[in-house]
Amino acid sequence: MTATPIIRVQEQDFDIAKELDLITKDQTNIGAVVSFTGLCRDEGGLLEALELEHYAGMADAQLNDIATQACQRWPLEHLLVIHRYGKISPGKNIVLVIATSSHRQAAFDGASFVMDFLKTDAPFWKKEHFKDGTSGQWVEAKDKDDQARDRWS
Amino acid sequence: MTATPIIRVQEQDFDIAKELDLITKDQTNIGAVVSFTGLCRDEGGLLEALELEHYAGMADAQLNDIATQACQRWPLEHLLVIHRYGKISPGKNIVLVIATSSHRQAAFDGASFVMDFLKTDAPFWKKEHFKDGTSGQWVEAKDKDDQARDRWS
Amino acid sequence: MKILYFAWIRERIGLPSEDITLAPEIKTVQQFLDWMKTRGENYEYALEHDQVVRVALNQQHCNDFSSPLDGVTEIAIFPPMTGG
Amino acid sequence: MKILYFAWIRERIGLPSEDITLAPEIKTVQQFLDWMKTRGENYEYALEHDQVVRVALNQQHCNDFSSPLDGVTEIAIFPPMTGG
Repeated sequence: MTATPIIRVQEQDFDIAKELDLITKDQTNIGAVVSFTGLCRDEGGLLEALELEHYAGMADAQLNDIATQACQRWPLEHLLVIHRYGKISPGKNIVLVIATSSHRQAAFDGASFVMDFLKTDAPFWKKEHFKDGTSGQWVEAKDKDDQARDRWS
Repeated sequence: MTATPIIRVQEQDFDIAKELDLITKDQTNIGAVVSFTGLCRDEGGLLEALELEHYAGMADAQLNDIATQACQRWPLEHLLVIHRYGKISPGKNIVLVIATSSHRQAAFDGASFVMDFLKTDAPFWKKEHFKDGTSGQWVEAKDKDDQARDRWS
Repeated sequence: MKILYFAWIRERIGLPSEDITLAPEIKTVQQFLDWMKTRGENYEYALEHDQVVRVALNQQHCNDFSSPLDGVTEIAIFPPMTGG
Repeated sequence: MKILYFAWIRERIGLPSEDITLAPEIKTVQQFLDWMKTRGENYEYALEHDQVVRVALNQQHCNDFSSPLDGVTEIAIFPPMTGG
């Protein structure tokens, strides 16, 4: 049986410890838990905040599609994806992926796959706000993110 | 500058949330955090506990060697490895690896590399104790663990 | 037809969304984009670089701009995504 | 020379460790293992399958059993590791 992914697109922060607990509590046959947390970087101390715009509805649907593919491809027991939107300060959480499996490689691959597809296929856009009061450019998509995604095909 | 890994070989349990906090607290330029937790499985409800024997001294040295290689190979900011020994019940923690980097793939690869080498090169041995009072065999090393390690060379 | 804009395409156009009744001769995504560019300088500016314009039809990515608009009730236009 | 045994090799030998003075003609890991097997049924039983015997010299893995024992003060014998 393939796992049913849990997807949350939300403005508020998440608590990794709580999410890990919810998934592993009272479970005695998991074996491997991989978590990925994406945090806002301060870009050498210059960044005031990232602003994450998203396409509500499509964001949930895309994350669910990506996560469902991962569940079909690897024998995962749980797959949780949380993606935030809104203004996010340096050091704060942006995205969380938790994958569990009996097999460590499945857990690593499942989480890594979700992150690679999420970067290129989930409708979120980042704009940089700097401490000097200027609003920077929208962050540009990177070719290497496309390459990271394409290695799975 | 390459990160200096932190290695702990200990009998007592660890708290993933606390370890994550220690690493990411007050850091505003990390980007990506990957954690791997290895848990004791109950083998279909039959297992009472795993007994982990280790070669004190060499275990720390080997984990440090493996982690140092990972730090040289990928641009990691932090690399923590905790491995427990002694009797461990189903659902309880055995091993924790946390890798952080600006680059998500480096964090994934660093943690995965440490786990693959740890499985085959770190002097720990598992014995199964069953609920019916019998002590099972020592867990046998798996060929696929050797293969998982060899993919990095 | 509900049209949504995101990120710098939204900023250049100056609107987050519009409700538009498309002319019946607009049958494909490409025809829709070509028509959009004629609607004013802001649209032309927003859509000037074809290679960075992404389109979703009914919240599904559309990678082939020759796709027909049959059954489409929501079109979104946005630059390459940068989530995660 | 300090000799350590782990896991089922320890159980078969019946000891976790020993202090032994090696005869001067034992110069390599292989010679050491061959001599160990002559020390009694428990040693012979513990070391009967060469392909699952692993050795560490001074807490470093030794993959070549023709390695000399010069400078070695601690030898460990154990089956393939199963940590993680």
